[in-house]
Amino acid sequence: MKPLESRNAAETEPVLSVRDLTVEFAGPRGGAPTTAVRGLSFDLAAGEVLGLVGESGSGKSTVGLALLSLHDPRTTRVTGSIRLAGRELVGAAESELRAVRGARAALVFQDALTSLSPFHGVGAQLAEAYRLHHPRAGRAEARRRAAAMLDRVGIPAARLRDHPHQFSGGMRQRVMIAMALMNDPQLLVADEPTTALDARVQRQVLDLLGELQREHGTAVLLVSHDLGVVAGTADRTLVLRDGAEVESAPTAELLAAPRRPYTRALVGAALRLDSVPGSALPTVDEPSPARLFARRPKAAGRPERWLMEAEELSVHFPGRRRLPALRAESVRAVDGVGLRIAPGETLGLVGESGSGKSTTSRVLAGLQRPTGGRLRYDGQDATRPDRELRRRLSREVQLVFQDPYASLNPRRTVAQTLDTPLRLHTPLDAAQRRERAAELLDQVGLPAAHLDRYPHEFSGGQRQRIGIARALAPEPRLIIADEPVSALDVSVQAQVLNLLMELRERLGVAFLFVSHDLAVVRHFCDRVAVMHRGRLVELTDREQLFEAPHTEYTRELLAARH
Amino acid sequence: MRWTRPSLAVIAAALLTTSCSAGAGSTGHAGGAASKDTSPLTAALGTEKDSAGPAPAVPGARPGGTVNVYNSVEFRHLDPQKVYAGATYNASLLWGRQLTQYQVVDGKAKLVGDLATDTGTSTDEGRTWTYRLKEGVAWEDGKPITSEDVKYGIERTFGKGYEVGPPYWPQWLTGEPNYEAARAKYAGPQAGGLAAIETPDARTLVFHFPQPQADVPYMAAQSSSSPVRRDKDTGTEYDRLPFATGPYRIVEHVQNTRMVLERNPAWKAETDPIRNQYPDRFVFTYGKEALNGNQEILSGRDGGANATTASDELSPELYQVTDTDPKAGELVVSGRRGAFVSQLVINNERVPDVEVRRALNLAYPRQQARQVQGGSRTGELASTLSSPALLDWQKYDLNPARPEGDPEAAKAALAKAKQAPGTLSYAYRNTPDGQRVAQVLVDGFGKAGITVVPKPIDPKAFLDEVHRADSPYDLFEETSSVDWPTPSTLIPFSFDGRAGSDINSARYRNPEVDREIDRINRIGEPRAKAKELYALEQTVMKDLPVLPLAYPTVNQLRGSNVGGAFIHPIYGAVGLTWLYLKS
Amino acid sequence: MAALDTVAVTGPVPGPAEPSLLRRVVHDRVGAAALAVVLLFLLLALAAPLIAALYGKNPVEHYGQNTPGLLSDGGVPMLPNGGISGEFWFGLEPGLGRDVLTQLLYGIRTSLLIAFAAAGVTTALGVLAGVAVGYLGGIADRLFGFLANVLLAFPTLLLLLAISPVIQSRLVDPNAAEPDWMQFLVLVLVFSAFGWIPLALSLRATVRSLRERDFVQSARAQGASRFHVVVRELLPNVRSQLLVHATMAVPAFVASEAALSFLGVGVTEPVPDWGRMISRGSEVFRSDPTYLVFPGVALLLFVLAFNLLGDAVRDALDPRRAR
Amino acid sequence: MLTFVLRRTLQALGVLLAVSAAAFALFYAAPADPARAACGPRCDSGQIAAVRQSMGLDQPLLTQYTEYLAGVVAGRDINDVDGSAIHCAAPCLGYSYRLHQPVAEALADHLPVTLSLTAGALAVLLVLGLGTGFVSALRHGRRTDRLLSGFTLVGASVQIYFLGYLAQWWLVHSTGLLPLPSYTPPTEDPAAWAGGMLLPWLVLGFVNSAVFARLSRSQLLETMNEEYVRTARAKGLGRLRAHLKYTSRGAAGPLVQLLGLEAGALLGGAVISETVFGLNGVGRFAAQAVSGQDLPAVVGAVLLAACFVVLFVALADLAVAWLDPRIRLGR
Repeated sequence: MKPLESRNAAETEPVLSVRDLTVEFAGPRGGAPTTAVRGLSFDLAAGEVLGLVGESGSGKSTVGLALLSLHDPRTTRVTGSIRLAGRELVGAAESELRAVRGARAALVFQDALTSLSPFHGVGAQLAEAYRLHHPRAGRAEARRRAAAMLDRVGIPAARLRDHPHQFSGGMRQRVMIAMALMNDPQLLVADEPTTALDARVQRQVLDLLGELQREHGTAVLLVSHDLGVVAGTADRTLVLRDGAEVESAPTAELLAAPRRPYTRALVGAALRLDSVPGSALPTVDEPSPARLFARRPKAAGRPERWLMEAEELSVHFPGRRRLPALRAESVRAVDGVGLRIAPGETLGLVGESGSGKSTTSRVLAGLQRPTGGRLRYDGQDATRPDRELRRRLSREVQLVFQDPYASLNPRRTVAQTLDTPLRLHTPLDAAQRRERAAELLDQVGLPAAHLDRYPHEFSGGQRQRIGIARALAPEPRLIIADEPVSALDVSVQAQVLNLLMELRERLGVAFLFVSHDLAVVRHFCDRVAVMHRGRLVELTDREQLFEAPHTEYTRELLAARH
Repeated sequence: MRWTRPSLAVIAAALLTTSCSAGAGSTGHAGGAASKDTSPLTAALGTEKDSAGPAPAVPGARPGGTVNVYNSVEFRHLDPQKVYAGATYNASLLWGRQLTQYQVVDGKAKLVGDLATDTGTSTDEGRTWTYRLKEGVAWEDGKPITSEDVKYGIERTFGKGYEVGPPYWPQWLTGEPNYEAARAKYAGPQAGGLAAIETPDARTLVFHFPQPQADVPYMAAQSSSSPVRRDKDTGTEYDRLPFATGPYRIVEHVQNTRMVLERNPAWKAETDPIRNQYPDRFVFTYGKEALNGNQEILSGRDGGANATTASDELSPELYQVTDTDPKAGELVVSGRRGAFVSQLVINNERVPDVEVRRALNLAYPRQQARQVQGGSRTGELASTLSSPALLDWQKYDLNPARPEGDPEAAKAALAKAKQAPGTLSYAYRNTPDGQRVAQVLVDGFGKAGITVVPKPIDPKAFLDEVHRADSPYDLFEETSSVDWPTPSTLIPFSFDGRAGSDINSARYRNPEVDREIDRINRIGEPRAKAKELYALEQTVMKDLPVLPLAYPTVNQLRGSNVGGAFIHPIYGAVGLTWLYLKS
Repeated sequence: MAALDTVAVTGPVPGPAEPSLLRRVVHDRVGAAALAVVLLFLLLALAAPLIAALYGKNPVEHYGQNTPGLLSDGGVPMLPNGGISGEFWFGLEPGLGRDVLTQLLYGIRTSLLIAFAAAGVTTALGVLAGVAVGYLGGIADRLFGFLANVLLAFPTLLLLLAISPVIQSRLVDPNAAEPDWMQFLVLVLVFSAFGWIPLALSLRATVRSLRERDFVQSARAQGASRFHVVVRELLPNVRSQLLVHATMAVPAFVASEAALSFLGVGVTEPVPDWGRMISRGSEVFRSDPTYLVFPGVALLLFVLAFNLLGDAVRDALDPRRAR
Repeated sequence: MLTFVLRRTLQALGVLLAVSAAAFALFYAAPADPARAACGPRCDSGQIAAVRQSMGLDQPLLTQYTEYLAGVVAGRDINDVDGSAIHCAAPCLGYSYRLHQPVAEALADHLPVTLSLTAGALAVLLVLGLGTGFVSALRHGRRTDRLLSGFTLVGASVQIYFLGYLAQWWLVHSTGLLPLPSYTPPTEDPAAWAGGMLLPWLVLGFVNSAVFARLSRSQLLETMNEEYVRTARAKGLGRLRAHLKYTSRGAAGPLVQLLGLEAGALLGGAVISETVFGLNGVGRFAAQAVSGQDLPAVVGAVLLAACFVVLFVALADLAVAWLDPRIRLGR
């Protein structure tokens, strides 16, 4: 939106003014209390949009909830002052707060699917929001209002009776927004409103939010981990770390000239489509690296021998069983996909959720049997690999997973985890294996001392490093990485990417890099394949794709990424 | 004679298992009979005068009202020719009449003519018996009862499906010792009339027996001597709804649930020397837990005050209540369980040495065994095979032993044995009571150095198990009774060396005794025969084939509003035809 | 990013390292108390002969019958309150007149022996079935599901009631005395026949979800054998579940054993048994509940303590319940 | 939804079939000769043979079973011990030689007792369980919660055959506050019916409510943290109202399922409860059938109980499905 308006807004006295807000949670079993937010202060003028940016655990969501004091009073202590339109909310009576919630201040949560009651029709839920604050309004009127509101967010009023699960993700988020704006509040707290959505939808929802906000002149507190999102939407941005403010400035300024190193790292780490591919990314400890990882000269045309080839690959899942007799027709997760990976090259596989990119990677990793098509590894047919080849594949093709928490066995120490592949694929004896494990940890930048720790003692980033170490253990030729960084905070993401690039440089491993994030793919990959609805829509060199995309779909994708 | 089928003894024992564990109520307030040492049975058979109605009035009785009869289990049979159990005999007096029946006046029973004018007259040493039916005896539809009806009834006992009844008529009338053989000679009414019974006119019956029969008058009192009218014989259905001749008729009967009796207008008091007709209705309720039924009677709640039980006894759970609370105590009706005797049976094949049996007798902790079952209220300790309820019974004790057992004496006796037994297996019904008694025996015999191995057996399978010819058990308890109050069905059945182990459960073999039996069976005069049998009993007891435990006592409850309740001295249950409601 | 926090809370239960479990349990006041009571019962069971010796009674002798004046002619204790006296602290058993205290003590042994054995067997079976089926999935899984449904549909108690005598008669030859261990064996057998299903079901569910976890996938992708996957990757993650189940199973079996004995198909005389004591008590309680109360309360305490302990263990093992 | 219902029904039928087969095999393969048992102690070999024939025991087990099933569907004719023929109308669960009555009839006679017992107990269970569960969830962690939790834990640990008798002793025998447990058909006298059943209802309800209370507590606690509940509160809904409208709805599923199981269990546990309260329902009937080696009756009872378990579980599943629009309306 235009800075102009925001200036006008700034002159009027603030809708919301927060003064050294502090939130403490009582520890479980009477343990030491943890402070989620310390001494936070900010103002929010009518019609202004404030971006609240921070990484996981920075306490940004806590702020959102605290504003409507939705925390369990018995386990939470809120001090400081929150004034909404001149009314003090901290320590206000429950009845008073009830009058505020949903009327003067409304919330939009991250995941609309879990935030809307699955048991009630959306119409009813909207209407309720209205009637709660308009006691005199009859059912009919409430329904009319709900219909109107739905219509406004672009959902046909006919769907009033439908239940949340019958809507698409984007639609649901629209419903959430509609519900929040039911009683056109002065303050709207949007907590990660678009994180769960695909890039394109994300854009649409943000735009909608923008429009409505302008119409109603609502002040918006936009909580997000994604600078990208904030950049396009917020007038001012406040960076939060460990519950305390790091820096706060008009968004444009902040992005252009971040003052604090942390902010700088954050800004730098947040990849855009204009980064220099293969360059080391700034991290908190090293805010401005000047290193460029060497890439092997691109083999012109086809290499002497492809490492992995997939032809006409297809995976069809049988439809959900109904009665013993009849079945729904099968779901085509992957449909006639053809891929090739040359030794040492990095192929990016891009697509939105449900595009079949993960399934494809699982097939290549040998975790999923293709229902059709052929697979060749290093010249041999790997569609139905014999024992010999299977052993070889299981050594030379390794996996890195998305969720660092699920990919490590919580009951096994790092040493044990790393030991498995070594025992399976190397002749080393126990002592040597342990030695090797230590080396591997060192390679991924973890002290060997951590060998005997359990996964839950590590942070997300560290776990991902361990996962990578495990993949490196049998000295593979191809690593299939399925969204390896998308579950990580931006700063951590940068570190892990750096690590991967470094390893690639050192070991010359080939990568199949699956991701939904174009920026990351552009930065990391040599060639890119785009998937949509189980089909391969485009497969070209990086430059080609980003400078001159062939297909409409690809263009949309790019557009969505500002 | 050799009998191939069990006597009432066995059934009686079976009944005991279905009714709950042996009763209570100390001899203190036991109604007369239990404490006396002489028979409650008047020796003399009733004359024609005694046999004339009406029955001696019950003092204080008034007509009217409905008496409730609770019972946990339904009677197994109502068809008179299938009935073969004391409690059912007792209840069936309400709707059924027989040739003869027992007239009871203050605890004393006398056999008199019921349908018949007297208890029967015999000629040619008891080979021929003649009965005349009274004037005016009628079916519930008013039609007179004819000698044909009686004959038809007795003929039915030969028929298929009537094995469940007593075997005597067929055996006696054909002179076949074997029931199957008897049926082979005559297969029941379908096969035409039975020659052995003549009906010269509508009121006269003449029985012709190949051998002399002394006990015909008593047999004539059994349910299977009831008349059945051919045109009313509905076969299986008759087992549910018999056609009434007694003071009441069955107007409703739902199996295992309830049965309603109403006054039978066709019944004339002046023809009946035994039964009364005070209440308007009897309502039998089945399937109510014995304990609950009893508690209702005690509390007097919902109909309890007007209620009694058919055969359910005072539940042991309530002994304390009736002992401590005098008002409850009054409601206990006690008396001897007919002619039953309970005994510890020894398998004489497995324990042949009489010295060992003697040792067992001396060590037998009778008193403790009785104590865990409720003490003296459950019966008085016995020393004879025959019950005091029998005709001309006299007390005797050939093997005196201390009631609490005398280990030392037992050890001494054991020393005399050829070789002391290793271990003896004791089979018992696997019920809480049974388990406790078993513990008592293990303990008591153990003190005398006799190891007893208790073997729990499923109650239902018990009799089969212990009666099997190849039954592996040495000891077991059995409560049994003769079929009618003379000794005729005691020794000649249960101690006949030629009888099967299902009857002679002690496996007692003594040729001399067998010879005696054959001789005595030829005697045609009841009392003479009885005298001889008692003598024979003592010969048997010298060998101690079984160890008498007790003459059991029945304890039942009657509602506070129920009058005239006493335990029938012959059938061992509250006599229903004497009941009335006080208000 | 919010996703992470939530993962941290609801993801695979990280669970503490085993050694600290005991400390965690004791840390909770109730848990400590429960543990104490359970241990006390165990101690009593072990020391039963010793205590009996010191107290000078045994559970089988018929004191009431052999010493006149203790029981009435009808077998009821002469003294009030079930004949409690300086001589017999908990009174006498009506009828046989055995000492109640020692019967209770030895009763613990009976209950525990059977309960522990049954718990052991069922747990073993449950693990085998549950993990195997859960991991294999497919047709085996279908079959198992059906089997479980069928077995669960059976009225267990009624069935136990019906078949335990049958089994008894099958195993015991009529001439020999039935050894006590035989009865125990029979009971353990019948309990095991059904007890393993719930565990198997829950394990199956857990394993099913674990099977799809990335760490199992990666193990498979690295060519690890099924054995390795099951033993190294899966089993460690269901350990806590097992522990909880086992602790909860013991009181359950104690109760069912007592129930069977109460119905008269459990342990027979003269082996002391709480269930049978209660059923005896139920015959006399109308006038004097003493003999009913002692075994009843003992059983209640026992089961209660075990249940509390079970809860404590569960809480200690499950961070999500540690509210 | 429809396909779901159909599938569920087929499943239930399958289970029942298997149960009947298992029960049949189990009992008819038992060592004690059913014919002898049925015939009673006084039967000679001839009669036993006859009974064995009329019981069809001379035929292979499979044939017997198929005939049995046929009887269930269409009814059949059976000979009694004394050879008299009885028609056993469908659903014929065999003929009890102990009672001389078709098993189905006998069961039907006893069923009302068990049903009233179960129904009443369930009602108590529901009120008590939900009540305590909801309160302790709301007051979670406070003294009330701890108190109630302790209360329910005792309920979970106490045995019906102890509490039942204790209650009788106290409420009936020593104080006389309540009448003796007894069954009067409600059609005859509703007051007496309720009066006689009151004690069993209370005791049974309390004992079985424990599990229910515990589950409802934990369920509610879990659902309370659901985001849609938070949303509801963010709308301005009061805490209590939010929980009543949204939390309870979310927690319902598993509770309904448990309720189904409990109902089944209550019927299965009738053996004990009816013994304790001296009520002559199906449970007692079954127990007596067992001790009387009345195999047809035992099998009948087992089948009936199984039927109820399966039925209730199935009903619960359907209810859950119906309660949850995600299943009702399909994805």
